[in-house]
Amino acid sequence: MTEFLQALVIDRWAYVFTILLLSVGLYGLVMKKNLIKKLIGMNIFQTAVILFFIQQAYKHGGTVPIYDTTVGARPELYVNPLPHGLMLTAIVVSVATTGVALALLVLIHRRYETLNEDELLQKLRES
Amino acid sequence: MFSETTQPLWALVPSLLAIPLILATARRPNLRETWTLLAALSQCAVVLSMLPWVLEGHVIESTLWSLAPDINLSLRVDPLGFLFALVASTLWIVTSCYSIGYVRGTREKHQTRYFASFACCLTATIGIAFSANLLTFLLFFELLTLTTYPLVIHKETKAALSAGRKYLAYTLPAGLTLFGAICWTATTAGNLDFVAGGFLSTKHGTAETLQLIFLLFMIGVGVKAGVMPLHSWLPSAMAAPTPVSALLHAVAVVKAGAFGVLRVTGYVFGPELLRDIGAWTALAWFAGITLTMASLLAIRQDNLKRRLAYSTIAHLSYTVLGAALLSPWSWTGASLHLVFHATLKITLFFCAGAIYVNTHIENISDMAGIGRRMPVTMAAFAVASLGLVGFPGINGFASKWSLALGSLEAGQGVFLGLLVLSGVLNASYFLPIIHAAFFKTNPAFDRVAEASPWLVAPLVITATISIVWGIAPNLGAHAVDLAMLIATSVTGEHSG
Amino acid sequence: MTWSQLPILTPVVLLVGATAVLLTGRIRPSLAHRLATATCASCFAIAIALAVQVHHHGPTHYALGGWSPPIGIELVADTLSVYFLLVITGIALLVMVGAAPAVERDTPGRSAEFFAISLIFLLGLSGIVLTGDLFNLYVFLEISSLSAYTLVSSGDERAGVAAFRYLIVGTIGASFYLLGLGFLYSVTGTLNMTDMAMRLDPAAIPVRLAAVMITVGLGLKMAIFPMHRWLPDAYTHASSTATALIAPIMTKVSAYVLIRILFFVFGTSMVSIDLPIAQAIMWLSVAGVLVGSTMAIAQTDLKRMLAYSSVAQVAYIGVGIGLATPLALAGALLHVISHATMKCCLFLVVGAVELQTGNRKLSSLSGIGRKMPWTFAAFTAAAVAMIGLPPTGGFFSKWYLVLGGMATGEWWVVIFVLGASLLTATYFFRLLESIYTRQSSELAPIKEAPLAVALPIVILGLAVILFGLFNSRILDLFLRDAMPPGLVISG
Amino acid sequence: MNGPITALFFLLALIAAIAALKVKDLLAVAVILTAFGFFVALLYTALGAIDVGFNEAVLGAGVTGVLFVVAIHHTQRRSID
Repeated sequence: MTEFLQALVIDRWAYVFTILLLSVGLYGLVMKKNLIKKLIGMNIFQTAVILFFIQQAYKHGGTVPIYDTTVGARPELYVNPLPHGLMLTAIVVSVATTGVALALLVLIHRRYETLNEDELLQKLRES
Repeated sequence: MFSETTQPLWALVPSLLAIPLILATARRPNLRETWTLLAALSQCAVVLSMLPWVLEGHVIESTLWSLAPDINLSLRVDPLGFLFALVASTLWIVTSCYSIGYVRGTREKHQTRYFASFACCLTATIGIAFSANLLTFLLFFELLTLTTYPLVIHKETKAALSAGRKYLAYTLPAGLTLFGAICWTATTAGNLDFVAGGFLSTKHGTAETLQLIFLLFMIGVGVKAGVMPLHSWLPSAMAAPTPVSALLHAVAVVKAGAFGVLRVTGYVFGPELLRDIGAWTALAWFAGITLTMASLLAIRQDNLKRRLAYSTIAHLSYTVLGAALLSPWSWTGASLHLVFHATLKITLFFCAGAIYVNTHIENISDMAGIGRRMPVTMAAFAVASLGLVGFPGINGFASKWSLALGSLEAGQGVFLGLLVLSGVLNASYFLPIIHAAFFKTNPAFDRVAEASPWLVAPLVITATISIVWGIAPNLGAHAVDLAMLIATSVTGEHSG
Repeated sequence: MTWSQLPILTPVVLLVGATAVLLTGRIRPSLAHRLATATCASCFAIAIALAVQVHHHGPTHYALGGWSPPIGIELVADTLSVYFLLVITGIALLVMVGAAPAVERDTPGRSAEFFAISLIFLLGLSGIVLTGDLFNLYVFLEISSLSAYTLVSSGDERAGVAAFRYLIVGTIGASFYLLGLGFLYSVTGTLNMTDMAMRLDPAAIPVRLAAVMITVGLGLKMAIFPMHRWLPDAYTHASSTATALIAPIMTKVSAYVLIRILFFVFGTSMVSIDLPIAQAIMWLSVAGVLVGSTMAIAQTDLKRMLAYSSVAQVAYIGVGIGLATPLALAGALLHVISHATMKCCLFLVVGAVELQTGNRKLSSLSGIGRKMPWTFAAFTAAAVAMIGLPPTGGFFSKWYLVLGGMATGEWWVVIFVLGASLLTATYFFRLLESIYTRQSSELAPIKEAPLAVALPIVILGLAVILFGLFNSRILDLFLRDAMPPGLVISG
Repeated sequence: MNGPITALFFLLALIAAIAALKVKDLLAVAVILTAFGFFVALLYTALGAIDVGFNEAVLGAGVTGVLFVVAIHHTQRRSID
């Protein structure tokens, strides 16, 4: 486990950033009271996951996965394009989720006139 | 279609078929009751038709389909199952007549639900009797629990509802315990088919494990059999209408429990294993204490049905005791008591119901002098009580005698003492009722007469059967032959 | 067309159906419901055809767009997926048949949209069970989840809040899944399930991290204790049709994914021996069974009571997965079909009661059993199955679970599972007692639900009993072949 | 991974993320979120995923930002945290 962590911090410092980004997202999700803020936390969380995939695809010295005559057909010199394709879909999914969530928030606000979780719970208990 | 192997199946059909018919003809009471009677008669006929085969020693087995890997839903007619099915189906006929008189006499509500549930219960009871393995047994056992519940709460009064809750509070955990025990058996033995003499042996686990499984089994079936301290649902359940108490709480449900005890001791564990692990002594003592305590408690009851309920608890323990003693005669006695107690106790309940319909009296202290106005009813009552006391000439004597012989055979004289004591106690709680009924007068009863023939005929019939079997126990159903067949197959020795 | 193209047909039919429903809804709203029902019916027929095909010829593979795996995405119909597909489409069909009046009442003027989203929801679910690609599975998971959030929000005034909470939890779950998938991809370089199963090194740390993350993610979607908090609100406040559609199948499909990934991708030995994942699932599920049942007793709203009992019942499936023995897993899979039928039946009854009385408080149900005899006969059968009494499906799933628990010597699990039946019995018998005995004068004008509403309920009530009596047919036809490699049901 | 440019984008994205959660004016938050999306898009490009970068710039930064602005317009602008 320690070796793994060492490798993570020294060789792959970018992953640490991603983990930080994940934590920021999670913090927003759990700690924020405003529902829009929660949603933003969720968005950051999702972005971090997507980022994680993109990092995996990256290779040192690899080039953009578009056929380049100077490089030729040598796969090891290109960045792996498959995760890119996947993440295109993941981004669409994440935007769709955000859209639905925002629609729900508008619905909630129309009914309860608040987006603060505590106030909302209070109103739910009263009704 | 009608061959030996399909016969046990056909035995289930009449009562099962009666359920939709009863529900469909809810608006036409006469037609509805016809279905009940027809079903009862044909069910009894189908069961009886198997008598010759059973007497020849055939074990009829019919497998329907697979319930789980290696376990089938299958029916099997052996002497013990046959005896129980015969009692239940025969007494259903008389109870049906009686029910018709009773529910009309008291103008009960929801009569359709009543008759439909009754048919359900009978199906479950016959199923229990003919189960070939523990899983099939459990299936019908739980079905019986479920279908009895609407009958217990039938009156929908507060008392009835709380009795229903109490009933479930006892029987559902018991069912789960039984479920656990059966699962454990399946895990250790890999087999659940009943075998005369038992299929478990010491190689299936340590003595402690087997004792624990046995304990779980006994809790599972013992609740329905009313073994103390698991009995207290039974007196409460007397809130049900009297025919329900009569058939279900004197015959079907509680006997299903006692029958379960016989099945588990004789066909799952077997005498040899029970002696090896020493579990029989515990069971015998539980039964011995129950039959004494219940008789003592019965004396204190003023409500007639509750007194009968405690008497039932005591008499079921006769059967349990007989099963626990593991000797040929004790098994003969246990099987016989399963039958003979049924005719006697049902008579008593019928009498209690007839009195209630006519006078709305439930307490014994109010019944002084009723014998002069309802002589036939009370005469039947007297016959049945004397039978339960163990008076020679009435069938209860035969079973008690065998049990007494059995306890001597097992070398357990102390249980003979308990049996005698219980007989005395029986006398002390029954005879005062008869005495007061015939030798006291009460002007309040001046305008009371015998109940309607629908009510009187059944109780006369069951009382007569009791006397006839008292004189010739083997007549008709070959009860003694069957009981001896059972005892021989289980213990491996001949009795008498 | 050839038989090998059957797997793609279900998603395609659902997609076409959803579009058609949306379009016809604009022109003739009354046609939308019929079209949706027809779509579900044809999907059920396809599922049956697929089941027959798989039974006779083994797993059917279909490479999407002609790209063969492991590079392309592949649809795989094996016995396990066909089993779940049958449950999904069968339940969907029965819910659809009687849905029109309730949907028109709950979402007036927008029933076409409701049906279209329902079909998309089913598209997502059938995609999940059919795909052989782990990322594709994520996409379908999100499609079904997104439409589920929308369906939930179509309920009463609190539905929006419930749906939002569900959305947040569901998205976190899906993200955890995706994260775990990222780890797996980084070490194996493939997303195809079979391919990945062969390349996995159970000892590698990223693989272990992935296993934990995926389990947590799916646990959230499946509402395993303590990740169950979103479920009661979502089920209670969604419209009755939405609940009847989501409750029986959504959590089951999450269970499917869990089974598929834990046992087929990671392998039995890894999740039960190398890592205590199975044990963790088992104990959390035992806690879930107890908590769900206890909370259900405390409820005064019928729908909320059933929602909490869903938490408990799904946990039974979790127990079976956690025990990881052949019989226990068979019990879990059997519980999938039996719980789907009984919960669907119960929630449809709630819908029918709401339709007829406009109320669903437990206290207002007194005596309703006599007014709606057929509906409540089915309700009784389903309730008995929930308690786990024979001869219903619920009994036999418990039977296999307990046998599986005893075989591994998990005595406490056995005791808790059996004990929880008593808790279930407490709230269901209390309910049955008041339904059938007490008289309420308010109910005087109440009548039996219309045929289209009552018929599916009665069919489900019967199915609950038949699945119990003939459970060994289900076992022989599906479950034996559906077992993961290394787990064999003896006998 | 390939040096300071990526690290800079990472840092910017992280700061934007924290700011998006800390700022109380939600309309400002929407703007910051768009910026966050933009930084992430640049990051993707730096990591060799040009297509994903485009996608994120349009959808993640653009559409999401617009959605948030519309939603905030329909609800409320202030947040207590």
